[in-house]
Amino acid sequence: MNKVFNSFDEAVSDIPDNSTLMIDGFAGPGGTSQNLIAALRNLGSKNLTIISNTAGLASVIGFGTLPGQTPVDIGVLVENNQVKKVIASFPVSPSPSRPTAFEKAYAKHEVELELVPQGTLAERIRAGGAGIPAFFTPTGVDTRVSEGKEIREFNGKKYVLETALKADFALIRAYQSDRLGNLVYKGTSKNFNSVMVTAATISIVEVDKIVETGAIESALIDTPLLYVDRIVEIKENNER
Amino acid sequence: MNKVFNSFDEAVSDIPDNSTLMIDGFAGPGGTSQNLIAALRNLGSKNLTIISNTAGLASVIGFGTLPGQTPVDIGVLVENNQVKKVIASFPVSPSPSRPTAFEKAYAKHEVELELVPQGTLAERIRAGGAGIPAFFTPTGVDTRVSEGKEIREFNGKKYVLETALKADFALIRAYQSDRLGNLVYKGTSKNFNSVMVTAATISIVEVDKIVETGAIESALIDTPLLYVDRIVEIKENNER
Amino acid sequence: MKDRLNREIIAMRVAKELQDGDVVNLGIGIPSLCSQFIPEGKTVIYHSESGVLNYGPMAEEGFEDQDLINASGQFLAPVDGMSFFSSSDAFAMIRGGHIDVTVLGALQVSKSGDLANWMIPSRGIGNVGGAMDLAVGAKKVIVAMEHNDKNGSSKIVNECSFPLTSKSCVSLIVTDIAVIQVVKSGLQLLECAPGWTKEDVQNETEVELIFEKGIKEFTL
Amino acid sequence: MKDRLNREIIAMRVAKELQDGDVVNLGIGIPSLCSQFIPEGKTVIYHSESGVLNYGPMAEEGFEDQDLINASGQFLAPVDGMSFFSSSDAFAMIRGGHIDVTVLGALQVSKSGDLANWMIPSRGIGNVGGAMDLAVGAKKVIVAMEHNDKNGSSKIVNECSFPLTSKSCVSLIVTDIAVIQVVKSGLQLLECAPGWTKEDVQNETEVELIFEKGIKEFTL
Repeated sequence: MNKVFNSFDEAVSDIPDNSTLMIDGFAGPGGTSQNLIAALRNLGSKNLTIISNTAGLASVIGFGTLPGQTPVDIGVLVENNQVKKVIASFPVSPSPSRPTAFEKAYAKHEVELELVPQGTLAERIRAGGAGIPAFFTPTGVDTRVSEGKEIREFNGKKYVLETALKADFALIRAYQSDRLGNLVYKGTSKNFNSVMVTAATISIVEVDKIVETGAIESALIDTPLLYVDRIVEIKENNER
Repeated sequence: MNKVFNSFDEAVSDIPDNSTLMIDGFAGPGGTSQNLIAALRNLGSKNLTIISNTAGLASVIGFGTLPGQTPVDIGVLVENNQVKKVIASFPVSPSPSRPTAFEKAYAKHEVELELVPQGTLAERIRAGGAGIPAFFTPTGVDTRVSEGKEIREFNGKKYVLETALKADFALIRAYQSDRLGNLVYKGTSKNFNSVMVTAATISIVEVDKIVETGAIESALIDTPLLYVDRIVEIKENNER
Repeated sequence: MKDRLNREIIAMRVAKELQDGDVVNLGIGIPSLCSQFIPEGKTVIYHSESGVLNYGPMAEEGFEDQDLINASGQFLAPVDGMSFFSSSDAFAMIRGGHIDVTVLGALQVSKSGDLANWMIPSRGIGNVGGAMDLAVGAKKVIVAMEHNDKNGSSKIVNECSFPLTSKSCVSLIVTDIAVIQVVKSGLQLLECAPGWTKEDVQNETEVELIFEKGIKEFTL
Repeated sequence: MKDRLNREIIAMRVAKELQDGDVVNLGIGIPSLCSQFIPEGKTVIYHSESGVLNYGPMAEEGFEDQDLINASGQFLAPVDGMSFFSSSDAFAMIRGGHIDVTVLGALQVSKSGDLANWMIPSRGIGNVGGAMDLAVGAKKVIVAMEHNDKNGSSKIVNECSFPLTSKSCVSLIVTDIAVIQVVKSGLQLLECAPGWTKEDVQNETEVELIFEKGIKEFTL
C-alpha cells in the first residue's frame, strides 16, 4: 500500500482526455495545487471538465497573492486549450479591464460554463463524496441558476433540487500527509480542498511535507487516509 | 456575550414540556451528556421527543462502560415518564434478557418510535443544521424504513427521499470549551455530538473544562463557537 | 449638488446595526469596511466563506500568510479562538441560519426587498460566489451601497431588471443619502443624510418611499 | 453429526478475502473476530461507525478509555495514524463507497443476495444501527454466520421472511460449513468444511446451490 509518488508528472500521468477534474483552492495560491496543475498542463490532456470555485483568478488579479509571486492556476489549462467546460461559482474577474483566460475563451465560445452558487457547489461536491445523489437547497430559488430545475416546498418555503458532483480525479494541495495519506491543511486552505478530496475516484495530493505515520497527532488530522490515493512532496527547490 | 452557566439545572431550566431534544453519544457513557440528562430528569419536563442514536443502552448492558460505573442515559427520562417519542437507530437491547426502559415502555404503548438507519439519522441531523430540508439516500430502499416515502432513480439506482431533523434543544458533552464556545471532543466522542450541536435552536454543552479563549489551538477546534449557546463545566466533585 | 456620505460613513452607520454576540458575514466593497467601526464593549464575530470564523484585523505588512485569507482575498492576522473549516461547513453555517447578519453590496434592490448583485447583463457573464447563499441564509440581510449608479439612476427600483440574487431577502438599505427599511407595504425611509430632506431622497429614488413620522438625520 | 467450524475459523476464512490496503468495517459477533487473522505483510485499515478510522488492537486492561470505542462498545488502544470524525462523516464514508469491504452477521441471506439482519419479527422491534448503510454502501459485503439457526433451519433461503436490510447486496457467504458466492444465477458453492461433501452442505441449505467443478475444501 504505497501512495507516495516521486514526481508531479508521474502522479498525473494517467489523466486521459475527456476527464472530469476537481481542482482545489478558494481563489488565491494558498491551497491551490499549483504543481499538479503545472504537471497537467505539461501532460496536455484535452477536453477536460474542471470543477472549481474560480476559473483562474489569482493569475490575473493577484487575489490572495503575496507581492512578487505569480501563481499558477486553472488559467494555464484554459490558455493551453485543454478545457472544454468549467463548473464554478466565481468564473470571471471582478476587474473588467483584467479579464481571466477563461472569460476570453468563453467570449469566443471555446469553453462552456455551468455557474453554481458557491454553497451549492460545495454541497454538491460533498454529496458526491457522501453517496447523496441529490438534495434540496433554498439557494438560487427564483433566480437564473434554478431555471429548469425541480422546485418543491417544505414547510411553506421553496427549495430547488440540486444533484451531486463527482470527478475522475481531484488535484489537492495540503500542508502535510503521513505515509498512510492522513492530511492536514493550513488555515483557510481547507475550504474546497477537504471536500473535493472526498468526491473523486482518484485524489492526488501535493504536500509541503510527507511525515512518518504518527507524526500527525490524531486530533489534528483533517482528512482521513481513505480519501487519499496519491501523495507527492513538494521539494525544497520548487518555489510553489 | 456570556455563554457560561454555573449549574446543569440552570442550563436546562427553560426546557418546556413538548420540546424536541437531540441527546448525544453513540451508545456508551463516553460522549453522553450525563449531567444534563440528570438535570432534565430533575426538571421533569414531559411529552418530550428525543432524537438520539440509542434510546438508553449503557445503563442496561454496560455498552462502552468502565467496570464499576453506572451511566446515566435516556433511560432515566423514559422511566420518569417524560418521553413521548424516540427517533433512534438502535433503540433496543441486543440482549433480550436485559431490555431497555424504552422497550418496556414501548411494549406498553407508552412511547412511540421512529426507527432510522444510523447513517440516515446522522445525515438528517446534519441536513437540519445545514439548511437542507431533504435529500435522497440509497439506504433503506426496498426495506421497511422507506415505506411510504418517495423513491426516485438517479443513474439507474433507487434512492429514498429523507427529510431534515431539527430540535429545540441539544444536550451535548464535549471535552473542552473556550469562553466563546469553541469545542473540542475527545476521540470517538465526536460522532453524534458534533452533528447534533449544529441542528438545535439552543445547544447546551457540558464540558470537562472551560478554558480561556486561545488555550485551544485553532487547528484543534472541532465545533466553531457559533453552534454553542450554553456551556457548563463539570465540577471536580461530580463523578460523571 | 448636496454632499453624499462617503463609504466609511455608510459602513459606520451599518456597524450600528450589529449587536453584541452577532455572527456577521461582510461582503466585498463597502460592507468589508464595517468591521473597523464596532463600538468598544461589543463583541462581533466575523465569518467568511473562505472557511474561517472569528477573524479580526488584517495581517500586518510582512506577516501575510497565503493560507490565512478572507473571501475578499485579504490577509488575516491569527487571532485567539479563530477556527477553520471546509466550504461545505462554511455554507452549512450560512444556509442553516447560523449567521445573524450579512452586509452585502447591491446593483439593485427592489420595492419588495429583492436583491440583484451578481451580474451586469451587458457583460453577459457574472460571479455568483457566496451571495445567493448569504442572501437566502442569513437571518438579516443589510445592503450597503451608493444610492445611485454611475449614470445617476436609482439603484432602488420597483422591479429589478438585473438577474436576481434572491427574492424578498433585504431588511435594511444603507446608502450614501438614506437609511431605508423594507416593510410589508414597501420601503420606509428611516433616516436622511445631513442636509438632505425626505423630498431630496425621494427625488433620487425610483420607488415611492413610505414616510412616517420620526424620519431622522443619519445617526451614528 | 459432522463437525462444524468454530467462530474463529469462520473469521479466519473471511480474513483471507481482505486485500492489502482494504478499508474494512466489521460488524458485531463473528465479523469482529476477523481482525485477529490478517496475515503479516498485509495492511488492512479498520473503520467503525463510532467515528474512527485505522484502529488496531483493543485496549489493555487498566488502559480503557470511554472516549475510544468501536461500534461494538469495545475499548480501543490508541494507534499512530488513527483519526476521529463525526457520524455524518463516518456514514459519508460508508454511503459514498469509500469502504472496500464490510463483514456482517445475518439472520437470513436469500438466493439473490438479499440480506436480513436487523429484526426478528417475533420480537416486534429491532435495531437497524449502521447495517443498512453498510449493506448498501460498502463495495463488497461478506456475510459471516452460522449456516443454520438454533432450530436447525437454513439461514440461506429462497426468499427472506424477515425484514430486509438491503436487497441484492451480499457477495460472499462464509458459514460454519461452507463458502458460497452470490452469482447472477444464484448461489454457487465454492468450499466445504473439512469432512463435508457438497451433498451434505446442500442438505442443510434451503436454496438449491450451484455446483461447478473445483469445489474445494475450506482453505485458510
